[in-house]
Amino acid sequence: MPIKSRLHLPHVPARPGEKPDFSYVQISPAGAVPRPQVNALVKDVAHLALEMVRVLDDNADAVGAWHPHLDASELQVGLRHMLLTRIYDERMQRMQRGGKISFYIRSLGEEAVSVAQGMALSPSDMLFPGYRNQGLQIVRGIPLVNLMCQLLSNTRDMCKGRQLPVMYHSKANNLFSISGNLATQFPQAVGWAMAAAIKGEGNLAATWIGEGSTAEADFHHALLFASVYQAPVILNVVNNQWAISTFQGYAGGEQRSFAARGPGYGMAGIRVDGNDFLAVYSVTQWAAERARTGGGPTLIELVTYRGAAHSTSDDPARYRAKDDAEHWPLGDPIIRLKAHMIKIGEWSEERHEALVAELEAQVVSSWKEAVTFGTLNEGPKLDSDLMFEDVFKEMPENLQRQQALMRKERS
Amino acid sequence: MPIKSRLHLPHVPARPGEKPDFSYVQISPAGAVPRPQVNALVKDVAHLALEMVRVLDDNADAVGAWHPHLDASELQVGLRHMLLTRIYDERMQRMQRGGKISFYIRSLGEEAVSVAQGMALSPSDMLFPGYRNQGLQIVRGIPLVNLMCQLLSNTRDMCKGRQLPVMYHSKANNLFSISGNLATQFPQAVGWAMAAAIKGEGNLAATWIGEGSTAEADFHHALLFASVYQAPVILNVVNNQWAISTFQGYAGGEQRSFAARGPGYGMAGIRVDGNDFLAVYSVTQWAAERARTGGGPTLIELVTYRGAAHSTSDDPARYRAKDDAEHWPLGDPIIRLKAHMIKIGEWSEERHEALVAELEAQVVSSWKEAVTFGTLNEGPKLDSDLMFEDVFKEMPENLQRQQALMRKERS
Amino acid sequence: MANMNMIQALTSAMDIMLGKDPSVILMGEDIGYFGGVFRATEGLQRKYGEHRVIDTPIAEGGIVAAAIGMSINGLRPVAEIQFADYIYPGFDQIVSELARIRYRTAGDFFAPLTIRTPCGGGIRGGQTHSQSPEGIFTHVSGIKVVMPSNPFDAKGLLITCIEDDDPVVFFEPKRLYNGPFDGDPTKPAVPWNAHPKGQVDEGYYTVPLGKADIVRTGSEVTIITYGTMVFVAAAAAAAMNLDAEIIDLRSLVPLDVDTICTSVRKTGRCVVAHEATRFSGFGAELLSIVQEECFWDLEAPIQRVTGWDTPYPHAFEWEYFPGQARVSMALKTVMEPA
Amino acid sequence: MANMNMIQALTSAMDIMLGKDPSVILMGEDIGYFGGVFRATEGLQRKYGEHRVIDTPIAEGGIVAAAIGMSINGLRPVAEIQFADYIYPGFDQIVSELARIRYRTAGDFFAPLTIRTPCGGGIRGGQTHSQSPEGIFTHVSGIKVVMPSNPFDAKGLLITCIEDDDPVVFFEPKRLYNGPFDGDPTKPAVPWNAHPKGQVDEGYYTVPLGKADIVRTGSEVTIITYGTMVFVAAAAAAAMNLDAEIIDLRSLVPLDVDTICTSVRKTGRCVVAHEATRFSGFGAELLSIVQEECFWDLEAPIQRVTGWDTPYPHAFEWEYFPGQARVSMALKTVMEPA
Ligand SMILES: Cc1ncc(C[n+]2csc(CCOP(=O)(O)OP(=O)(O)O)c2C)c(N)n1
Ligand SMILES: Cc1ncc(C[n+]2csc(CCOP(=O)(O)OP(=O)(O)O)c2C)c(N)n1
Ligand SMILES: [Mg+2]
Ligand SMILES: [Mg+2]
Repeated sequence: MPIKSRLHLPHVPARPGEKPDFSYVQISPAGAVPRPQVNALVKDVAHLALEMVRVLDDNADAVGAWHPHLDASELQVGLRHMLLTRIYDERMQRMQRGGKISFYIRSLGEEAVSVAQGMALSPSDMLFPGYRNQGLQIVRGIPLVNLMCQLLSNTRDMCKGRQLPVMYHSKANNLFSISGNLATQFPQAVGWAMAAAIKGEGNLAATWIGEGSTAEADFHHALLFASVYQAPVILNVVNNQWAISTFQGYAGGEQRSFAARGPGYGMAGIRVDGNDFLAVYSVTQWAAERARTGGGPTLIELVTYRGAAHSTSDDPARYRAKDDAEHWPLGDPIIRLKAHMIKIGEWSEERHEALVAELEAQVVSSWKEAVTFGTLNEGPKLDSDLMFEDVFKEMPENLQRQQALMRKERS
Repeated sequence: MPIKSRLHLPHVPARPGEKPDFSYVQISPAGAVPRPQVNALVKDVAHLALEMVRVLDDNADAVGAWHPHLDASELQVGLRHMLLTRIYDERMQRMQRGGKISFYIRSLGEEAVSVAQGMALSPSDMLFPGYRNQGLQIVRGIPLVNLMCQLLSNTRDMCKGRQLPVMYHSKANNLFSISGNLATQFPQAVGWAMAAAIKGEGNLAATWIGEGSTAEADFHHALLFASVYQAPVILNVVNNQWAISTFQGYAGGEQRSFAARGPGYGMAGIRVDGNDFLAVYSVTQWAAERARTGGGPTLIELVTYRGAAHSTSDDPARYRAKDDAEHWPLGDPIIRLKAHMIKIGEWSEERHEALVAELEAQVVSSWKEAVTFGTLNEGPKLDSDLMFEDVFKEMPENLQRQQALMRKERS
Repeated sequence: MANMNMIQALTSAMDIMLGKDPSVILMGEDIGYFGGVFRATEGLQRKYGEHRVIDTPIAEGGIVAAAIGMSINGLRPVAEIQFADYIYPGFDQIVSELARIRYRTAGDFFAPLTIRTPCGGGIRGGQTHSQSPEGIFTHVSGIKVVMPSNPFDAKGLLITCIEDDDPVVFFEPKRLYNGPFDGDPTKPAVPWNAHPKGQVDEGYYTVPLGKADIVRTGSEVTIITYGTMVFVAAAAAAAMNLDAEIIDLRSLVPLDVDTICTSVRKTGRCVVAHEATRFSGFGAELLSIVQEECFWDLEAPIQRVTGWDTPYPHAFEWEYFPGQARVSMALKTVMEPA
Repeated sequence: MANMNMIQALTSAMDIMLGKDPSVILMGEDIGYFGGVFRATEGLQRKYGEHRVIDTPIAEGGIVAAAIGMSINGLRPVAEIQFADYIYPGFDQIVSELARIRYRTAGDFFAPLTIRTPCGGGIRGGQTHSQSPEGIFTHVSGIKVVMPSNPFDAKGLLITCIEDDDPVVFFEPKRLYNGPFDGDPTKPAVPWNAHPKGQVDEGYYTVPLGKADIVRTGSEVTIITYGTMVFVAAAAAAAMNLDAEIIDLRSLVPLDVDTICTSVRKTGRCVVAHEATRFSGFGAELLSIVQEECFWDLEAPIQRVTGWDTPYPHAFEWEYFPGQARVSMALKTVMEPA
């Protein structure tokens, strides 16, 4: 039955066997986008949602009004965090392949997002991360051993074995729990920010979501509540082009930028080169200052590329051009920052190599320590009695009875 | 406990006892907004979402590029439909006060929305109305008796007694069932339009929602799916300033127009004077042509004012300035169209009076007929066995058993 | 002590908690300036300001989500969902988030949020203003579920819920707002001031969760019920001159299994009654527990009295509602000698 | 006849219906080009085009709503929700709309939509990839609820559902996709090709809704179950040398009460087993019906075997899962002489 369908379907530029094609990515030259005052009116910053804020140019120079002029020490911390994130990712991926952990999600190529944004915020700001924001955990100084114990669901797992790997949290470090359900954290962050405002406190909330997840209702709830109450919140859309096998056009990215949703809801929207550490830092700083001074929420779209598979359960060769990543026009965030630091004389290949070696050793030794607390299949094990705790603050009678039953069943 | 909250709350211009204040309503002069080609790019029609399309000016002249140049006969039909809607509303409201029906919702002051839009669409277009779009039922020629029988939940009720009053539908006239749950029809209309496109058919879908209801997730789903698949659908936001007691600022109207959500999602958005019959007709015609020629969806914001209480269960004197309605700057849609028709010599006070009398008689006689099929408390009654039908296509065994039980219980 | 109807009792609970604890805030559609479509928050915005009694957009999902965020930032929000029929847009945030935050963070984060929502029929609301979806929430581990049947309990339970560190969905049988109701819509309405449970302490007091109320002690049959059906069941049993023990559960999660089982062991017969749809309703869980715990004491099969397995139709409200006739039929059946 | 695992059987059902009826379309997250995260739609977009096998945004609520709109415009959409754990964002459209459209329009409109979704645990998915929420949907009047336990039934039932004019939520126990599973994760996996129900007709055939399958006839006890637990229950009964009658419900709504009651009347003993959480789970309804209909035939209290009343924890998957030990305990209890 030949159907003459007139339904429009978003164009997917390159499927397996096709040539990578990133002509659809609209890129502004570095330094080209003006930087408005942080208290500018939404209507006067509309251009930020359609252009692309960039600081690092092709010559590894930092240019334009958005240049954040960070100290060399800050740049070095940023580079270190991004490298650690990447090395941690690679190692954990291998541990999953080796059967030590059940599941893992890498952030390859997107490290600048979490690291630069995490650094631009203050430690008392509350973060509501997604599952691909391990850089935030690293910036906030969570020991790798803690993260690894979560991956291992072992006796030191902060989640007591209840969550899938990568679903970290840290109350002490203001990192909210990651959810397996997409997008739910987005309006929760807004609520948190509303509470901060109600209490008259100066902290803000920041939250991250994948571009694919912006399709969920919670994205809308977040934008709406943030706009209505002018909540001190930064809403970040990490547009890494893919949502598992689904191209960003299927989330609405074909007709307009994700940043443009911001002005649609009456808030500032900024589109930024997500692989440009300096640009990401700078727009985040702008949004934070705006929020802190009563200017309300900002929606930031971070344009980047998911360099790896969606997760260890995925194989992207089934749905996108094999060498897609290599053609990504915005490059690699680590290489770009490194080149800039070398150019300004604050870094060298030697120091870089030494740092890589140091971080690799740190990851290896952390892993060695983490597994002493147990792995999925070996070593010390969490007490299964824990399964019945924390459903409620106090264990109700029916759960006590079920706990007893389980003990009987296992004896 | 003195709380120094920094939470922003939308400004509500006039509460009871305060002076009506409509300075927040941004109004463009009649004729001022240019009319782009129906196939213009979204980015080139962005201005339509922020200005206000108006045709009828203060002198009752029709001016500018959006003037639809309707035949006198069409104007007369429009006036008749609007008047009938209003007279029907008034009468049904009185019937509710008299205890004949349990509930009613009027559309006072918003008649141009349903009537002009209904007329600008073709009968094979599928409509997904809200509860305040009785004008669509009238334009589509549903006999008043049918509508009244629904209000009465009587033996001729098209819903067989299952729905609250005003939740009409007509399969034959392409009017989808009205839901008690806000906003649900919005993405359903998009799905309908997607199906039309898949089948290669030329019909479009149109749907209506209150500005307050745009806060629901389904509003977002509708815009997103419409944009991604460029569905042939017209999404209408009836901004009548109030959602029960809640001012439109609480739905996000303070920071930006509702029409602006359209471009945010990559579709055309048009803000129109909702009390200007000609302007409403014209933008709807534009959007319909756009959709039919493959230009995708349009979001139309119809700026109007809820002239009456939210429903017969409501008393607006509790939350808004008493004489608010009288100060509404966009006037009354019936009076404005009437004045224009008189000015162009196609109408007169005499004809108007005669028409009002005719329509009043029609409503009265329809009511007389409707009640012969039963009212809430008197006359023929629907068989309560019907309660168990249409849960499924065929009645399953447990419902058969329950039906038998109910018969026993009532005997 | 003062005469209060259920609305006034609920308002009093919120008033007291707003006064006592600066972290308590109220939010919901039309609850602020207007005082709520059922007037439950009447006067509270005037008294506590619009930053603590907050009007919201019409987005139940957003309300629940924002309230969760507030609750993990140290507030104790009380969110109103205008009708229980409209709670479903917030269902994902309730089930996937609210119920799970304590569990998935091993107690590091928790969300002390109370969701109030009017439920049940009997006010000509049709299928979208009459639902009783409590059973669904009882299946979701991590949520407490409460439904009072009178002003006294309503106030004490609501205060307990607001102070509770776990999330609660608090159902208010709207037909009982203004007076007890025995299921006969043709009788003149009875106000709460004629009823002992309409006598409400004006100050702070609590009613515990997980503790059922034995409304009437009796020896012949146990009627387990809650919400609207408490008075209907009592009236039906009285009309039949049955010495029924009537248990008003008040809280469904946690459930007072002891009180239930002690009673059924004594009477040997049991009827479970609720207004919600029968199939997979909360009655099924009650029946199951009684069967499991009291099987050898049962002298007859347990009977369920419920709404039918259809939506709540506007025209057939009283044919749908499980009134005295339906309760009587079940009581007759359960009393039949073996 | 061909060997098929459950995924292949489902793909075959959709393939046949796409070929047979131009109004059938598929939609869901990652189901098109990629063929679905569980590969259930593998190859179908290539075969039928991207206008009939449609990738969607990640918005379960939007998917259900759009599918409803399509279904009232003459299509028969089959929508995939990637995991049952993610069906809740679509809950409002399912409960308030999909389930009600036929009823509220007196049959003038109806929505022949099938929602497929993988459910259940046993694949280390943790609390957000393991849920069995079927019980919740059985409480919603107007929705059919189906859960097959093997390839043969899966295909026949799915075809029936697609052709059905009522909406269906079709749960697929993902642990059974590749083979039957007796509850012991330490044993090597068994593929479907060794099982008679892995023999699947390649053409069109249907399996009726509302008709349970007696997997094994027996005289000592009736085990009522569905989904994953069919094989676990069978293994446990076999290990105990019990002559159990095992009923695989296949469809929960409509429910085959006759087959259930005939069996319990014969055996006098009954165990109900499902993977979902116990409290207010579908087991409660099954237990209630058996108690109501077969009370005088029961020689022991009916027992429920279920998941615990907690979320499904990643580290304690097998302590949570109701395996053979839990079934055996219940069988022992139910077989105790009075
Ligand atoms: C509510 C919900 N629906 C579906 C899924 C399954 N799922 C997990 S990740 C994913 C893709 C998300 O893509 P995106 O938001 O772009 O984030 P990215 O993975 O690219 O970082 C999907 C569909 C889920 N976890 N939750
Ligand atoms: C999901 C849902 N939430 C809440 C309600 C209760 N309610 C009915 S009408 C209404 C106000 C809607 O306002 P708006 O969308 O502006 O439409 P208007 O009444 O002004 O035409 C509310 C809150 C509902 N019917 N459905
Ligand atoms: Mg992505
Ligand atoms: Mg309105």
